[in-house]
Amino acid sequence: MQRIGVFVCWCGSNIAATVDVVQVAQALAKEPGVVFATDYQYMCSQAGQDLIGAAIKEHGLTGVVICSCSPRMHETTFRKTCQKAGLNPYMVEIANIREHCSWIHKDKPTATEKAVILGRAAIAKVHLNAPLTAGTSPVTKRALVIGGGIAGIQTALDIADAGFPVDIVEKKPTIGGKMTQIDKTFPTLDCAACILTPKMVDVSQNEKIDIISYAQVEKVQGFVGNFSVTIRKKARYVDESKCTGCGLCTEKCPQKKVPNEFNLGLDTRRAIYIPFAQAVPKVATIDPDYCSMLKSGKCGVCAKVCAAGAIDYKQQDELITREYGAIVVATGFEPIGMDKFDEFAYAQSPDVVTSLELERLMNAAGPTGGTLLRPSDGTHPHTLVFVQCVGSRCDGGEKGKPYCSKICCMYTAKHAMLIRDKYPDTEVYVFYIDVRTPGKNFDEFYRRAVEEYGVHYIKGMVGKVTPQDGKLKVQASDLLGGRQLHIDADMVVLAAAIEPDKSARPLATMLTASMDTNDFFTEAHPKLRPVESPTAGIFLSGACQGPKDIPETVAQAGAAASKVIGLLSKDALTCNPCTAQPDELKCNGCSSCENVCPYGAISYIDKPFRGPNRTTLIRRVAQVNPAVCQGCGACTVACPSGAMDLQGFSNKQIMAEVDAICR
Amino acid sequence: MTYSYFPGCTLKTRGKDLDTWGRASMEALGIHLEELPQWQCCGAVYPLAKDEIGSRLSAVRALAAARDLGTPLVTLCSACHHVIKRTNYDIRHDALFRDRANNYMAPDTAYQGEAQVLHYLEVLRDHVGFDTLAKKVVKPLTGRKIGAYYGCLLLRPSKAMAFDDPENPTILEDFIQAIGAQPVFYAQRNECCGGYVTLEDPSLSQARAGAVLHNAAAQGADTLITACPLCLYNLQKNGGKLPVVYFTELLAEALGLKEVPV
Amino acid sequence: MSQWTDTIRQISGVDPRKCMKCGKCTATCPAYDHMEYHPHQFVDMVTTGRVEELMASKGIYTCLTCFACVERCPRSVEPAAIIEAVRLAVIRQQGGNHMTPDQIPGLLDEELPQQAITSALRKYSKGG
Amino acid sequence: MQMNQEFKPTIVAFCCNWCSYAGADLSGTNRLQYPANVKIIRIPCSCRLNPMFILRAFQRGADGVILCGCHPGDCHYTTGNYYARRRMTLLFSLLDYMGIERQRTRVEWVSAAEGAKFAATMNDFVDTITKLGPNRRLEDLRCKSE
Amino acid sequence: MQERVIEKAAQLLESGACARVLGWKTGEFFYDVTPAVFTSAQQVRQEMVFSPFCGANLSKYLIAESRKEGKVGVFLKPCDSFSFVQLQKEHRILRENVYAVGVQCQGMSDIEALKALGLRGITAVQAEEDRLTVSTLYGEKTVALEEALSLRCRSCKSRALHDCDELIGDQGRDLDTDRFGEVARLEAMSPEERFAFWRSQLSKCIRCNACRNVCPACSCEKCVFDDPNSGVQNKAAADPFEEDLFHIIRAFHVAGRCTDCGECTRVCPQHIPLHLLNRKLIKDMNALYGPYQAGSDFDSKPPMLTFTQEDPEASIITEGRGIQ
Repeated sequence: MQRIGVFVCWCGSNIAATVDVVQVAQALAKEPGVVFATDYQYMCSQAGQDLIGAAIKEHGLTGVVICSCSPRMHETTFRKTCQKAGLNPYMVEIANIREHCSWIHKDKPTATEKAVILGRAAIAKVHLNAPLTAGTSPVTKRALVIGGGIAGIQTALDIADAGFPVDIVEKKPTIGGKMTQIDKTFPTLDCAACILTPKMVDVSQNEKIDIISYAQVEKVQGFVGNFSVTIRKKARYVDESKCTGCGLCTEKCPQKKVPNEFNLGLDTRRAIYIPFAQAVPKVATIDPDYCSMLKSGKCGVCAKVCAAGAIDYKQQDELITREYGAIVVATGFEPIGMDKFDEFAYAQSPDVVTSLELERLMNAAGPTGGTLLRPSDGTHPHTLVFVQCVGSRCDGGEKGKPYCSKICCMYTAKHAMLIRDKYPDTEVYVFYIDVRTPGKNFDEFYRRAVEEYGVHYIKGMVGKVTPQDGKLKVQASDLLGGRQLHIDADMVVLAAAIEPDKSARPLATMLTASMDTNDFFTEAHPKLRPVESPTAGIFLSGACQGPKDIPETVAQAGAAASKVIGLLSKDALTCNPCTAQPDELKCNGCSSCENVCPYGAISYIDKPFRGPNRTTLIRRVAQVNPAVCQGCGACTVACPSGAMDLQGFSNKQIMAEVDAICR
Repeated sequence: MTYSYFPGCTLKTRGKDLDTWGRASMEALGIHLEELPQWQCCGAVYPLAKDEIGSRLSAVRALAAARDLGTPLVTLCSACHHVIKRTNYDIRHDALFRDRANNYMAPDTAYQGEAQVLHYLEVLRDHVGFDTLAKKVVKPLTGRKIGAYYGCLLLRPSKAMAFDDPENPTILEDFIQAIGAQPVFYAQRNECCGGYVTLEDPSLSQARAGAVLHNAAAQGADTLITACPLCLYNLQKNGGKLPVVYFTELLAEALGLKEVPV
Repeated sequence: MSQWTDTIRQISGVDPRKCMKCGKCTATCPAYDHMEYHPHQFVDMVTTGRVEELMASKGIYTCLTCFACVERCPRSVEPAAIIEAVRLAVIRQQGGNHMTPDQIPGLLDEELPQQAITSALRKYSKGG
Repeated sequence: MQMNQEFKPTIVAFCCNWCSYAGADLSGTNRLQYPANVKIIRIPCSCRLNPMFILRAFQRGADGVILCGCHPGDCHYTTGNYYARRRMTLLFSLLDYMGIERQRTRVEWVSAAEGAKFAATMNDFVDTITKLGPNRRLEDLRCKSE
Repeated sequence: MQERVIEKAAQLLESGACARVLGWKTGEFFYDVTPAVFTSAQQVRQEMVFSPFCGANLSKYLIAESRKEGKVGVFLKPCDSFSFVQLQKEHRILRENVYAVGVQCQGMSDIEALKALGLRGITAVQAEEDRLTVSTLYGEKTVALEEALSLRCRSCKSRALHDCDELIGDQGRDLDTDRFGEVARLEAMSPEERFAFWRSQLSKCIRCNACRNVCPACSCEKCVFDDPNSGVQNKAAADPFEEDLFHIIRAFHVAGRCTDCGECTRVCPQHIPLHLLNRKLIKDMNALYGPYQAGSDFDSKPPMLTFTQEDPEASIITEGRGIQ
């Protein structure tokens, strides 16, 4: 039998005005197990806390019930009070007689009666409380960043800055991501490469950062502080340690007709290639789909010209397994395919391009050396039509995405402005549904495009593009002008919606991190925990969580890094002791609990049990990892045999409360 | 191989060329099109009103008849195909319409959308195969540059029609290649010809057909083909030099069934 | 809100509130020059209750029902179904037929396919 | 009428810690009244609610049981309320199938910001149960206090 | 069929392929057939039967038998094979220790069904394809199996064997019988009528636990009704609440796992139509969360262990209407 002390708080007049606190204390004193009951003006004050501490010692209390304000307010306070007095902090229960009683009732006898019942329920629960000790688990002081775009780069740099080692896994042969393909950035018009490439160099020179490029995550095990990750480093058929990046092989390779993905297929590269001049690591890679040596064993030119002897046609994929304390997802985005929108004639004319393709056509390192030329005939375009929201804000059918891609309004204003600036003889039309410019200096930027640069912004949409006689006949609506427009354009630029990278979905499965229906990673709390996944130890950086521009991405990358640093600077993690616990004797091993656990906290082992007649039975039983379990209790109800119970909110405790209330 | 066949009114009168050469070609390809007994006019246009039941019933009857015969129902005219395929789609997806249609008709066995509706071109593509067709061609139309004119009814709405990519279809172009000619792609091939409004307002179809023909000619077509009598009418009436014929006529030509006009 | 708004919504089975006013329907409409109200205005005016003005317009008879607006609408609003519903709201009224069989012979030419006549009668009159 | 006024139903409200319990707190902070018949039991998440607890409450004399949790999509544990929703839907259907008054059980999503909704929900639920009268079909006569 | 089944069982033991075989043997009366473990071919030939009374679902016994030394052979009817798959899905049966022989089935009879046909003094029943030859004290009668089917076989869901190593007879197909008609009839009643119906039925319950003990889904290591810590432990029903409680909890515990094998109703000595509780939940889950058949495959997620964001709210359940 517990020895329970009951402490009824007046909360000045907040409680005492409508609840007869003395009567409550007297009534509860008669409950079984209660050896001490009192009331006091302010239990949470120092004097009140001292009173509790003294009573615990004097009466040898094993359980404490405090009738006061909401546990959301002072549960932690009173737990500490009891701990100081030598009582396990989880032997405290709070009866909420303020928010749930005195403040909502006017009639004193009614409120007093209810306060007594709430006190009884708390007493009934405390009878079944057991001392709980928060366990700890060690933290591996190394972080993994998945994705080497600007988000991953910034996160890695910030974590490394704080002194923790970081690995970046990048699926492409070089880090840098989408930002390497962008020409200029809004709203300042500074060159993307100029601000990105120094950061890429920083990454490569930082001793704390290890770049694992041309690689992907294959398997993730473990939990917060203790992840074990297997990474497949694909064979690039070039020894990274020997290659000097001189690029001679990329000039001598006879296979010249490989679509160059860095320029989005607008030009070609060789079968052995370095994606671009500032690539990090600056190492050649052989494309096995096109290399004739790898395909038919004939050629070997690159090996002959390589002075460093770095070419290795026999190279195999390599599996690397490492331990990490935290994982940051920075898998970024891709523009959606345009194949469902051929009313814009994307498949029919090379002069209809996506905005990212336009970036390449305007970039000095792009296929046209920075001069804007039509892909079809290499002539200078005089009339350009931009179409906004291609595939964004669709109603969720097979075509397009339901969300706003967020960045298109701004980059289109940028494109329009740059073109008008460089080629004043061009006419630029932008067809928009809404122009969305929430951001510092964003609307001013858009207004400049209209007012200073004379870009024609037309509210309406393009309905059909007809390539004819070397022109693109654009049929569109001008809603404010009340007319249907027919423009003979030289180029049409489509602001394609963006979607999460295709690698995100399988990765989320490996990480047991949740995703929304659009495959964006979900945050632990949309407002208060925006850079954490609900799965402990998994953090989100950049567009994998939702469409973002560069400054937002960098800000989120820094925030994710600071969360990682906070985690890695701990030597051990204190676990929430209110976790699920299976009773192995009752467990069927049926996996019901595992199915509903949002955290992957449950695993199974085969364990020997004593069977009848001195035999041994091997049974599959559930194990809960207390470092991962967050204590929601989903498993306890899913379990058919009631083997799974939740500490601090056990079946018996809740039923005792029910009994006390319904008595 | 035998399929049920719904010819429709126009194919029995003004659109005989579409029908005659279509059937003859299929026979040559080893497929017999068995005309549904006692078919009635499909209604020509698909009623967009959710509460119109009666005007969709003749299509439901044709579908139920095909279901009873156990063979897919083949159509050739774009308008009939549109009406019958969409009716079938609605029977399958709109429970209220399904119940009400069955209540009206009170058939022995309620029609639940069991029949399969195929356009003639779908039979060529999915059942015969364009590769097989190419092998059976005896007089390839080598050197001809042919533009496919799809119009509206075969493609849209794509959800119900499920015929081809509504914005970038290829079935007719593949057909053109199979009969040995060179397909000419042009963007206006899936834009409207002016449709039935030509009856009241010929200027509209003049403008529309003009845009289609101009675009096709500009992209280098020497002939246009279509599967719709009304499209053929509008394009021919408002056309200039560019000949417009039914695709089945060229098919019959390539199979050596039809004399090539000099 | 006019009582007609509900009628149009019932007949068409379309929810015009899904429209995000992008104007793609109007951009793609081949009959634009022959209508005084355009597809996006049909959607908007049905939402705001201005159905009578639409009912009085000639454009309801020039919609080609080509489904370009239906296919290309990013929000699955189906403007063509709304236009047809407005036309039906007119035609279903007493004496509302826009075309009667006795008008047909005057419009015929030799080549005109049956399909066109049936279509027009179906579109322009009740019980056609 | 007289009877009903005298009948003071016993109502158990299970509230998830993160949204609905906080919503109930807010309703208190804003001094929004609801009858004292409602007694709240705090659970970590709506998915912790075992159907057995509801049956237990009826057995011990409760006249109505309501579960409050975070709105779908807002669960602190991301998915708990989705499981709760399925479990409660099925339990309510089964109880209804056995002839237990459908109105005696309810699920309501109340966020931490919806103090007013919490109070309004409780007022409505108490009102419903009061009109319905005492629970007779799922009571355990042995548990009735003397 | 009888000969082929027995011969197969004997052969499994003779060849040493199996150490034990799970089958059926006759109890006190010829129609009182019970599950049995055979360890020798001789025993099989003497005792094993396969008759129209072999309704018992053997899959549950595999939980224990598959964990013993050596391989166990088992005979499964189509409906049993659903339970076999479901139990594997729940990791309860060690598949590698089981040799499963599927037995095609035309439906099982039971003595009640024969009595209902007016047959008295039955001494033996012989099955021949779709006919039963019934020997009675008053002579021999032939009845169509169709007419003498047990209650649950009248609404058989499938003749397809879902997992077996070999099959005696032909593979069957899913059947389109009206499984939910009786549930719908109850749904159409008023709440008062439903309450009265279930009270009249459940008040017959003597808490013998036969339904639980036979149920393949009720195979927990420790049943909550036997667990003093569960809060629902009880031996005998002392109050109407307890009868209801037992059956509500049981139905809920097997929701999404019940394969609708009908064993509960078959064994109930009080003839309570317990399957109507489980079928109600199956019907609801199908309507609310999409068609699902427990034990029909190894991969699908049981409806109670998954969700969609678009699931209907609990308020979809309206009084006395069921789910539309």
